[in-house]
Amino acid sequence: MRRNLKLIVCLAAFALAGCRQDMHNQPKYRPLRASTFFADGQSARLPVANTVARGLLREDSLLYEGKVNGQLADEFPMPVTAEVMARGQERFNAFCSPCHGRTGQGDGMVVQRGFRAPPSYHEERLRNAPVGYFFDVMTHGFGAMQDYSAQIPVADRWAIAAYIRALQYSQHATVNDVPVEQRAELDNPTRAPGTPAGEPAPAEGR
Amino acid sequence: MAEALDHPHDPLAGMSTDGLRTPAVIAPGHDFNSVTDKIAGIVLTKRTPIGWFFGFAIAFAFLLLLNLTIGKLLLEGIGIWGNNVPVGWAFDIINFVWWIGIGHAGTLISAILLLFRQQWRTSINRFAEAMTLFAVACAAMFPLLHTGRPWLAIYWLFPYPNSMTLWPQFRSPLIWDVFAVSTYGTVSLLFWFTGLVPDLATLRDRAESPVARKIFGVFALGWRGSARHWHRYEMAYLLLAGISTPLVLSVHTIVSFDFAVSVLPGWHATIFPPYFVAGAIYSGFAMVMTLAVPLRKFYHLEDFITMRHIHNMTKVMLVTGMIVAYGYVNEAFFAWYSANPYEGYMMLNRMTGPYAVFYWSLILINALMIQLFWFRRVRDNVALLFVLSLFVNVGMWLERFIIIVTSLHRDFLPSSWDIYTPTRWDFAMFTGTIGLFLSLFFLFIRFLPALAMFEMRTIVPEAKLQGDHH
Amino acid sequence: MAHEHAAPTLHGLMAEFENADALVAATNRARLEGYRHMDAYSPIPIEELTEALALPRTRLPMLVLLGGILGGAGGYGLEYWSQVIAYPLNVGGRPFHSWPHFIPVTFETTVLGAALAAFVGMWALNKLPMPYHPVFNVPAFARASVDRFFLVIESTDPRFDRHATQKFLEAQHPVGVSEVAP
Amino acid sequence: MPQIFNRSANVLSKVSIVGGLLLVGGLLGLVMLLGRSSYVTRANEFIEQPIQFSHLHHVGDDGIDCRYCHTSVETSTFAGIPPTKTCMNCHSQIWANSPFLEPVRASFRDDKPLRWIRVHDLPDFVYFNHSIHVKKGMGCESCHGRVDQMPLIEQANSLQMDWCLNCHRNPEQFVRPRSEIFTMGYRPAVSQAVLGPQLVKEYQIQPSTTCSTCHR
Repeated sequence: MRRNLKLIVCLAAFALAGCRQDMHNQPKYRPLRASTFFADGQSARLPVANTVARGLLREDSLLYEGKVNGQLADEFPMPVTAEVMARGQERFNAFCSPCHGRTGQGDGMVVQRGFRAPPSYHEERLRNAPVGYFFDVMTHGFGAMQDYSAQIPVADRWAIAAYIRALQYSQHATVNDVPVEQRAELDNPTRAPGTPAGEPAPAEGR
Repeated sequence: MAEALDHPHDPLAGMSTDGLRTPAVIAPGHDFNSVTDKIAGIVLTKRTPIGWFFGFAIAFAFLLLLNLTIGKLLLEGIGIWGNNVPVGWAFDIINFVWWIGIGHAGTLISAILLLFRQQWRTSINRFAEAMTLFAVACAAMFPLLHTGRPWLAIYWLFPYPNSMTLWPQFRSPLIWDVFAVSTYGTVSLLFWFTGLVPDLATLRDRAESPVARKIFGVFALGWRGSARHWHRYEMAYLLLAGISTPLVLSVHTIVSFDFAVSVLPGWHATIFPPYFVAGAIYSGFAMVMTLAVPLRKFYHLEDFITMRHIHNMTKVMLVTGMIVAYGYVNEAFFAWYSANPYEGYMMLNRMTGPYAVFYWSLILINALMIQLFWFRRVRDNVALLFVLSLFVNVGMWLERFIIIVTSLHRDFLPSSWDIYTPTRWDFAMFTGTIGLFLSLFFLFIRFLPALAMFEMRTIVPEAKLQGDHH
Repeated sequence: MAHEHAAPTLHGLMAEFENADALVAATNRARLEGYRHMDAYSPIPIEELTEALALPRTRLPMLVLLGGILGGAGGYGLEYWSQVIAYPLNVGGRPFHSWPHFIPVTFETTVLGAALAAFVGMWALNKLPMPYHPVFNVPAFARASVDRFFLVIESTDPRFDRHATQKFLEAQHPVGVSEVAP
Repeated sequence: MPQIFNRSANVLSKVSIVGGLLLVGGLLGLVMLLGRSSYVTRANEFIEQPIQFSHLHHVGDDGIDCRYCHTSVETSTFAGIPPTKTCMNCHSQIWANSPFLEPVRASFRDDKPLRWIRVHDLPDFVYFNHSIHVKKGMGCESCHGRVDQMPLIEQANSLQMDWCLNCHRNPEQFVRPRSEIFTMGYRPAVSQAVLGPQLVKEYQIQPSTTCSTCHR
């Protein structure tokens, strides 16, 4: 029996030798692979403090901070096109709707699970807030809301801001917001509802 | 076989009549019983000769060295060998080609000489075939082990539906090699076993120990010497010989393609296939001689392995050796005639470079030394022939070394030139396979009839039919 | 086989001869006598027995041809299928169906197929392995693989008659005649 | 000479030859099956993580989009494992005192990353890029399975080469509209046989099967 055991152990050692995966796990860094070299164990390194990569000085205060002359801006740094609106909708649904809900009422799934309810976009204060305000909240957080600067790139934040505006219009628009020459279409719509318009959004576009 | 019966007028058949000049293929005075007694006695004796144990112990020690080397190789990888850029192929392919070449003599003797109705094949074919099998086993170790982890390399060696849906690259000569060598090994084994069956039946019927009788009985397949069986058996044996003949020529041809198909000075030559095949037969006969001389001396088989066999083997070595020498001349001639500077440099480097001493050694052995075989006095001196055959083995090994190393170590780019130095593990692996070869051979001569008994019976006078039954 | 019905008490009668000449002569005479179910046993192949026993031509060469064709077609088919259909890979701009490269392997598989057919076919046609056979019941038969020659006339032969056949065999100058138990 | 073998040895010998061949063939077949089994591929196997994160809960119950956490999946080779801060976006308030989530809070407090164990671990000699697959209409589900139904994440497919090739050779069987990439439990509106070839044409899907596509 003992001899058998020895034999089995030897065979198992051979079988395991066959499982060595040198080529599968090569001594190189892939994203998020741990490092034994650096003290903090991270293979991906942060740039030295206060260094700025070429072209990334972020001088455009409207684009990067949502401010013009230190005041929250009420304009977009880019033309608001149908693609931007579609992108904004998609990103809003991915990143904002868990709390704010798909309609912006502030009743998302996470809120239903117990997160503090955010204000509805459709209340007076937020309808009158400049778009730069929404950008600023996404970038820096507000109240219980953490900042999303790491999760959402700058351009997408502006697209979401544009979509938030559209959400607000969806609940509070008047006939006066529609350009005169398109008002006739309201009574006999030629497009299916929900299809984005082929033109810039009426109010905030530049 | 039954040539003696088929062709009573065959000048080579049966007893020699011209006495001194041409020794007989079997000494006079033997009959069925004496032949069977002598050969079966080696296997069935209860007393194993002490010399056998001595030889086997040495061979087995080298076999253990091989095991050690393989263990080390599998644990650490082929970095323990001396192969490195630019000599990426070294001992592994040198030894592979050397062993495969040696293996060629067995099939040549058993198949081609059978087709040519050469009766002198009868007493050397069995152990020459065994030698082939063992040499192929040794040869196969090198390409398998040079992959480092052979069990992971199966998918490019053999076609099977694997989890990568990958198939071997059939445009590569290395895959041709896999098919050639595995087919060669398989067919040689079938041929050898087929020849063994009637002899195993004899051993079954003569063995005294019940265990031996059972074991021989299992492998004898219940052979009972029925005329109906012999009828098909003879046909199968002849067909296998006919099939093996082109096979044996194809194997070393394909091995030579490993080199000839590449575009490297010293390798890319049309002379390679015939040159390699001749070299294989040459080295194979040298190895048969190396084995036959001590075998006949130790077991007193001079009656069966006669001077006729020794002479004929020497003559085959002389002829094939001269073809090889022609190959050397041819390589040098084309290096000059092609006016290709790389070819020219390759030849110059062989003759005067760092490995020149090996080059001139092999020329000395394979081109000049074999000229001694012209002399009858040399051919009669068995001890000398044994030594010369050892030299031929060395010479053919050096030939492969020169072909492989001198062509690789001077790359097209002088910046990558280097000198190849084998490591101790290279030598351990090489001598280890010699240990494996000899261990298997010792076991073979102890436990199986080293000479084909039923074929030996066909050449004694008793086998001749007297009456005309037609 | 007839064995099933009759449950014979005898496989046949075996005559032992000292040399091949006697065996061939006896076999020839047995055939002329009209015996058909018989077999000769010898330690060496004897070509004359083929005629004496009126053995038909063996089908083995046909099998070997078939094996070779199957092997070759299989080898080439495998190469074509794997290199052209299953996983076509561009290697140095060669065509997928680069047939000259496929020849060596095709040749080897042809040889392998033919050799396997010869090997397997020969043993199968001979109905071997058959470790048990009635002839082994006769003690003297141990020399059939060394130096003695045997002729067995089997009891299934229509002309087989225990006494007449024994008389016939004894007339052929054998060393001895014995019964073969089934 | 007495018989060495019993009469039954005749049948036995033939049976053992056939049986031996079948046995060897069967064993080889078993080894090949073993090579594709989840024992080797590690498919459908739970892996112990520092936190037993449930995709079933976050994706299935809460409906959180894949990209909320795996933010770089559309733009990079790597889909991205979220930093602890992403967890804290919600768990600063939800389950904020749960002992179960203490490792997350500790990680956030001490600025020490959580050490997740890789589940979909391709060999290092394979190059794989998430962004091109997302761009060309490959749904997450096609490779990762119904993540919304996995309490603990597991490898849903073998990730062996023949599995990769199966799609690279027949992308039309797996492609879906770009709007449905992150949908779990996607069913094509029209038959895949019609939609697939259309999308392959529209998205200009030309998957290569040359070696260097993946082994670069």
